[in-house]
Amino acid sequence: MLQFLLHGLTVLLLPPLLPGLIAKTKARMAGRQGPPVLQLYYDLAKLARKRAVYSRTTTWVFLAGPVGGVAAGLAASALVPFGHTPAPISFEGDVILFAYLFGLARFLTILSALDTGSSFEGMGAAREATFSALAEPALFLGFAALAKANASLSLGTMLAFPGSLTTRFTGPLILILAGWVIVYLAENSRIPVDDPNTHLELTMIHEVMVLDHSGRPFALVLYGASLKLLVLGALILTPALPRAAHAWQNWLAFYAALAGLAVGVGLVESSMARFRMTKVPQFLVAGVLATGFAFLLMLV
Amino acid sequence: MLPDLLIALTMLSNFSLVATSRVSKAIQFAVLQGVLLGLMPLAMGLGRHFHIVLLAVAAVTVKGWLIPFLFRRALKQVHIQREVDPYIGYTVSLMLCALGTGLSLLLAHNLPLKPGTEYVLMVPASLATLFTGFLLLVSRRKALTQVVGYLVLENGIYLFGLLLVEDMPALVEAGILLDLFVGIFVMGIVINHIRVAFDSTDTRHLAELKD
Amino acid sequence: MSLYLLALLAAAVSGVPGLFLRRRGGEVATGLLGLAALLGLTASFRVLAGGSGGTLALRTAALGAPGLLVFDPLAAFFAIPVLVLAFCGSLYGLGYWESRRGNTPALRLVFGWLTASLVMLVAASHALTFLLAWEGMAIAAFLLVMAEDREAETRRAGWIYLVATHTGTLILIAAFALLARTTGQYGFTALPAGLAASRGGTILFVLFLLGFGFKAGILPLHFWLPPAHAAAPSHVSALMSGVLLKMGILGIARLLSWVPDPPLWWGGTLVALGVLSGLLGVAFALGQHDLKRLLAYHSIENIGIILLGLGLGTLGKSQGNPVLQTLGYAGALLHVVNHSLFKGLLFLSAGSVLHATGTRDLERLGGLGQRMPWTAAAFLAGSWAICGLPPLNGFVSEWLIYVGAFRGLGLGRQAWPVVILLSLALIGALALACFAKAFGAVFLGLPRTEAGARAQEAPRVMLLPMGLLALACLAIGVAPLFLMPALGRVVDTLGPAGGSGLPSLPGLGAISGMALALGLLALLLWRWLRPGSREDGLPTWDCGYATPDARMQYTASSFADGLVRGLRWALWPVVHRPKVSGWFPRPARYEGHVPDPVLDRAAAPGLRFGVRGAALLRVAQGGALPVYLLYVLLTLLVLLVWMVA
Amino acid sequence: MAWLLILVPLLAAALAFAVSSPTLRAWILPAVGILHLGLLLVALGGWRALPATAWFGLDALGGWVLLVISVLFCICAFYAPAYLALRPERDHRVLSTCLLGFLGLASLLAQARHPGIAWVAMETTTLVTAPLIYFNHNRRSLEATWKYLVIGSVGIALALLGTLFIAYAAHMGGLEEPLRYTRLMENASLLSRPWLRAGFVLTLVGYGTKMGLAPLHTWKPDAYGETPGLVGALLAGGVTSCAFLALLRIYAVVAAAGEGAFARELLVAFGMLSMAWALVFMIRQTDIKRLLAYSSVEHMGILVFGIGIGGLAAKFALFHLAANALVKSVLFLSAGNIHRSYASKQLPFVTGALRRTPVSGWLFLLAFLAITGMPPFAPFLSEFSIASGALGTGHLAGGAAFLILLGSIFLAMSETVVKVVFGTPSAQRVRTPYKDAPATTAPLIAALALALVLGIWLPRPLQAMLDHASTTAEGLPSARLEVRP
Repeated sequence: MLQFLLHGLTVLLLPPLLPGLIAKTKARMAGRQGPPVLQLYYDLAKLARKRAVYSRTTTWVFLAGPVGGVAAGLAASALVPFGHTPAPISFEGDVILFAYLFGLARFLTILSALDTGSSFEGMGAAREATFSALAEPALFLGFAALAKANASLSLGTMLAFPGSLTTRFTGPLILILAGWVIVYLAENSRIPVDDPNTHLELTMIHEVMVLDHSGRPFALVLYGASLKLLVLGALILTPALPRAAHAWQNWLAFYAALAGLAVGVGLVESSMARFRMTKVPQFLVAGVLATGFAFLLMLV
Repeated sequence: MLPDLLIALTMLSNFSLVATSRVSKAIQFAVLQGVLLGLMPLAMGLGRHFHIVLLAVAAVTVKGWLIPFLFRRALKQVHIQREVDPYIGYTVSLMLCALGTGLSLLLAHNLPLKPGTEYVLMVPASLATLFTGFLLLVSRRKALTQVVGYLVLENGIYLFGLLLVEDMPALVEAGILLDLFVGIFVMGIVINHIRVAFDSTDTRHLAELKD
Repeated sequence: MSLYLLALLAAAVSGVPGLFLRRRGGEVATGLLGLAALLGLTASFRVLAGGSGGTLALRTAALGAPGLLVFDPLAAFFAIPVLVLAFCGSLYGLGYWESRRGNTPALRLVFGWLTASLVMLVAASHALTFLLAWEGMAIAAFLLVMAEDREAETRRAGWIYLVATHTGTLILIAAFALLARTTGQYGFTALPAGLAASRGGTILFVLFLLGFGFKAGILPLHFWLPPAHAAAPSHVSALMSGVLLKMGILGIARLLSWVPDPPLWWGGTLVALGVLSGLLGVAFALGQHDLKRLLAYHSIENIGIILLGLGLGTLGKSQGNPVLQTLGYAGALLHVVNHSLFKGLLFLSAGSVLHATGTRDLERLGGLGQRMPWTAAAFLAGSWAICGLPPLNGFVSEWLIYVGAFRGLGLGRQAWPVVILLSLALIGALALACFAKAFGAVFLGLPRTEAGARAQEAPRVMLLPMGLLALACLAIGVAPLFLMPALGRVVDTLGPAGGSGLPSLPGLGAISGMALALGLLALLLWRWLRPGSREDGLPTWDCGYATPDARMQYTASSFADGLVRGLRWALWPVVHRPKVSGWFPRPARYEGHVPDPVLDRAAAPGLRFGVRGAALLRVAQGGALPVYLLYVLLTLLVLLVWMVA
Repeated sequence: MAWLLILVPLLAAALAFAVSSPTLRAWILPAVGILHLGLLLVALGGWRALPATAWFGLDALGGWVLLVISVLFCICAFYAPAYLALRPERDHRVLSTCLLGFLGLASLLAQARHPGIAWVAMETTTLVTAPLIYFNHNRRSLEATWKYLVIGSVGIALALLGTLFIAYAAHMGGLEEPLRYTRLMENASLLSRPWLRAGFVLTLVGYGTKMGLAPLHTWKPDAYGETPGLVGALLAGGVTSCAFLALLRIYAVVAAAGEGAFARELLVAFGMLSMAWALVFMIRQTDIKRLLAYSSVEHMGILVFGIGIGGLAAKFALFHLAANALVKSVLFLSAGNIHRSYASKQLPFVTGALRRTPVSGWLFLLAFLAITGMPPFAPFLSEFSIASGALGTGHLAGGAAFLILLGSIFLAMSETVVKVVFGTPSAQRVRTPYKDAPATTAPLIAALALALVLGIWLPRPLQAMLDHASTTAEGLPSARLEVRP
């Protein structure tokens, strides 16, 4: 019970911290002071108080994006285990629900972007749809490989780290994680797929889709993005985490790993530049190949 | 002996039929052939059967008198003398006719006659005449010549009928006479219509309907 | 049974009064179809609840054996979408077609016939009754497609459909003849064990697959489908795409139900065809800019998904694995119903768009969301469901297939489970992109044409059926558990399996729970957003460029461009890209089409070739009498020589 | 009774020739048609054993064929008065006479128990039908008549020779006149095989020419194309049936003599060839009547194919005789109506028939669907059974080819039919006063309804008759005893 409460609190409160960490890391790497780690909390608080402005072309669909994004993200968060603390809800086949909840979030975000009738946002939406179509197979191949590894269809048991590093699963596991990191970067639209804080709309993917959002809707968008960082992060961290004796150790390990992930993303972002749009698909296909190869290793 | 001679003459007339270019000549040969075949039953010594004599008489009168009469009339009306540029030239026709005769010999060879029949030439001759008639139908342009061809084809059948005429007269006679009737009268009528409609009996005019 | 027969009768005569009534004929027809639906659904539910269906023996003249109608669970199950869609379609037709006048009574009559033959077909269990209903359905559908035969395009589409369906029927005739040869009777009955693996079994399977494949629109036999669906009146398209195609699936299902021991390669073939139809179907849909053609290609895609399920189940069956069999068949059959619901919904709402704007061209639509909110909502619900997104019904059936495939992973070194998983995932992602494109291009942004700007919301009588279908989608999506006992019975008719084990799948309950939670969360967030005082009436922020106008919007083509280019090795798009040069380039038009691979690249050229060949042979009938006589002579000679030799 | 069936139509023919009032003459046709049908039904009702020495008499086969012809004649006869009223410019004295004469001769043929008589009847049929083709009295119809007459006479002459060959075969077997079928069948084993084969080949070519089997069918498109639909229907359903019957009689003897295999090969080959040949000429066929003519060639092919397959297929080939006759009559008559209304029978002038002549248009469309095998019409039953008969008896290739040909023919035929029936009538075409009237459509509707009924339900007596007929046609021993009125 306590576990679930903690799970819920983590989901609700922790996410905005991650972008802060990433930003801080980048700033440090660039030798800057950078914004405070809690910056996103301040922003959310401010946005929650601000008035929203709506374009005259928009309909209720415009709001379905942020709402659906956050709702789906929260629902999905209940399915994913945090490290070795099991997920509140777990059943056979929850992986599929997990994946499709993010699909739902994406669908609604794209629609709300198209609702503005702005060509820029349409462009962003098109890119989102295209790239995610490539990310999906990587995700599912990873699931398939893991499911084959420990004969289970539920995230909880599926993601559990298969014991010592010396098993024959280690190789595949590394490949899967590699592929999933690519998916992670793409889904969260980080460098090298997308540059969250570029100022040229033509090069954006996710940012350009939410250009027209403001006030509370925008707050939801930002929160939803950070939530995605957390939930997908949990997805790729869990298999990598060793099992500890006590629950609190597991929690600590998880939080540490999460922070590490954020810093890692920050390092990646400050160490390399965005790919050309035409190269992004190849990057994603690399992810597909990695996970696919992992699955093949599982077969033999 | 006599029948074989008549048969030989018939074959001869076949060749001369395909070889001639004059319509009137063709008609004469056809008539000649008709008369020869008309006399055939008597030559076969079937004279004792009255109905066969009747058949012979009918054949001779129709083929020897009625048909020439009709044809002459038609010829006068359409004043044509010769078959110009037939579909198949005369030399080729001759060869084909020879081929047909050979083929009919081959076929007849595979159709054994009733033991004891002395007219072994009958079947090949009839088939050969049949093919000759067909050849005329296929190779000539003038409606008249085609009717001549039909007539010759008819003669072939008649010739074969003579094999059976003694044993099953009803079948043979009815068939042959009726067929003659059709061949001549109906076609005569239609040719007349054609002449009126196209004022020519050249079947080239009769090739409008096609796909 | 009597209820079922009454439903059949009511449907058959539904159009008749309309021929004599001057007014209200449509209402009467709809009423009768409603009655038919009521009766038929009662009968179906009774059977699905475990009651006995009963059989009816019709005396047919031929072949001695009596033709049978057997109302078993499978029939009952397939009868549901038939009746629901027929009623909704007819109701919708009141608003959609009546307004156009013209051949309305005839259309109603044939619509009734189509429904009746469909209702008969589901229960037909004798070669003759089956073919009777099958052809009745085909011809009725043909006449309905021809409803707007003034357009040459429609005539072409109708002709192509007619030819395709008749070809399928002839193949089926051959199949049934061979079946009767092996089983010794024309009634449907289980095949002897071991037959399926034999050569005869192979021929049967291939023939049936071809015959039913034409109807179901399995690639590459789908070519009649896009034009026909585009040309038909929308409520007819709904019925065709929603139910007609499924009759091909019904046929395949019946075949599988006869075979106790399908060889492994049967399932493999089904999966392969499923992958082909599913992926290419959605890929070609991405390339379309005719709304109804797009939907038609999505029907092909969904048939692919259904085939994946059937294949999975069959693989399970031939490996003696009841779990896979149950999950695969359950997923496939449930998807049959689901697809007919949301595809019907989509076609109806597409029809409203056509009705309001007079165009199906995505590039000329847009911004209808403000003018026609209800239609937009309906279309959104349909897209939501067809993309398999929770919490609507599409997700449930796909989920069942997914779970089956995941279970299949445990079966040692077999590639097909992951093939199914991957293609499902890809299909899902692409479908999502495609419907984001469709919905966005039609309903979002600004209207691109005057007609679009002046569009009126569809009348209630058209909205009502859409609402019904949308509700059905939601109900199945939120509470799938209630269906499972019935579904289990249907699955068991495809061969003994643990169909009764379906309800005990833990996931289903959880899915309902998650669905509710999702709805609740969304509601809360919505409430939280709304009160935030808002300011309206400003233009979209367009990055400094003032006043964006409609022509600057991202079009459907450009939205799909990335994917279409990525898939050009499969789609072979035809693009007219003008060269823009000079300082003041003159206006230029960019166009891109994705022609159908089979119809436009194979069938049509083949036909032209045949016609040319025939034209050459025409000389045989040249009109010259001697030549004709020569034929007689030659025939005679050939025969005589042949006889001698 | 037998004589009545023959004499009533012939006398009526004489009467029709004598009567001067056109309307009155026109109404003789339906009257005689009904009378003939009634007489026939009475004749078929009674069960008298037919004496082996009878020269005339109905057995199951002859009865079946004559029944088909009589029904067909009724349909055409009831259509005739209205049609002839539409053509006041043409005197129909000859037409009516010849129609009635044809009916009489068909009855003669159907009842003939002797190949010679059958041949005579066939020959005279040719004679009386020739003037029918010439009804329009223009150059085109004259050409058609000429071709019909020459090809037909040649064919019939060959048939005569064939009959003589068979007679000679019997002669060699020691059989003497009169060579009634009964006699021939009973002593079939005595007949000399070479002559029998040759005789069959000749009769096949001869009567095949009259039936219109490819490549002997060449007169057909011209003849059917240039006559009124009325005559076309009767030729396609009636004359062909007569020739088919005459051929079947010979086939029965051949089969009974144990040469069945030889004959069946020929029949299957002719069937395939006819269907394929017809297909070639149906593709993009712009003339609807010629289209129907080729369709008739196709269906003659189906008939002989079915007989060649034998068994179930043979039985349903005989059933197809009826199905084809009925539906073809609808096709020809409705095509005739459309022709009347558009004053043309050619694409692209004839389009949108559903709009200009709704009833005829629908009838044309439905009949087309029926003839191409849409259930529940009768042709579906026969085509389905022939196909399954072929496949069921192991003729896999034959059955497959049969179905493929049917499919391709549908493809070809439907293209033209769809163009004719749907769409909008072309504007520049002059509009004739013709309108669909009950008088010109009711007989068609009746015929189509009949085809529908036959497809769903075949009355017991008819079924029994069909069984006997098929056994007779196949020369099976059981049939030889079953000769019955």
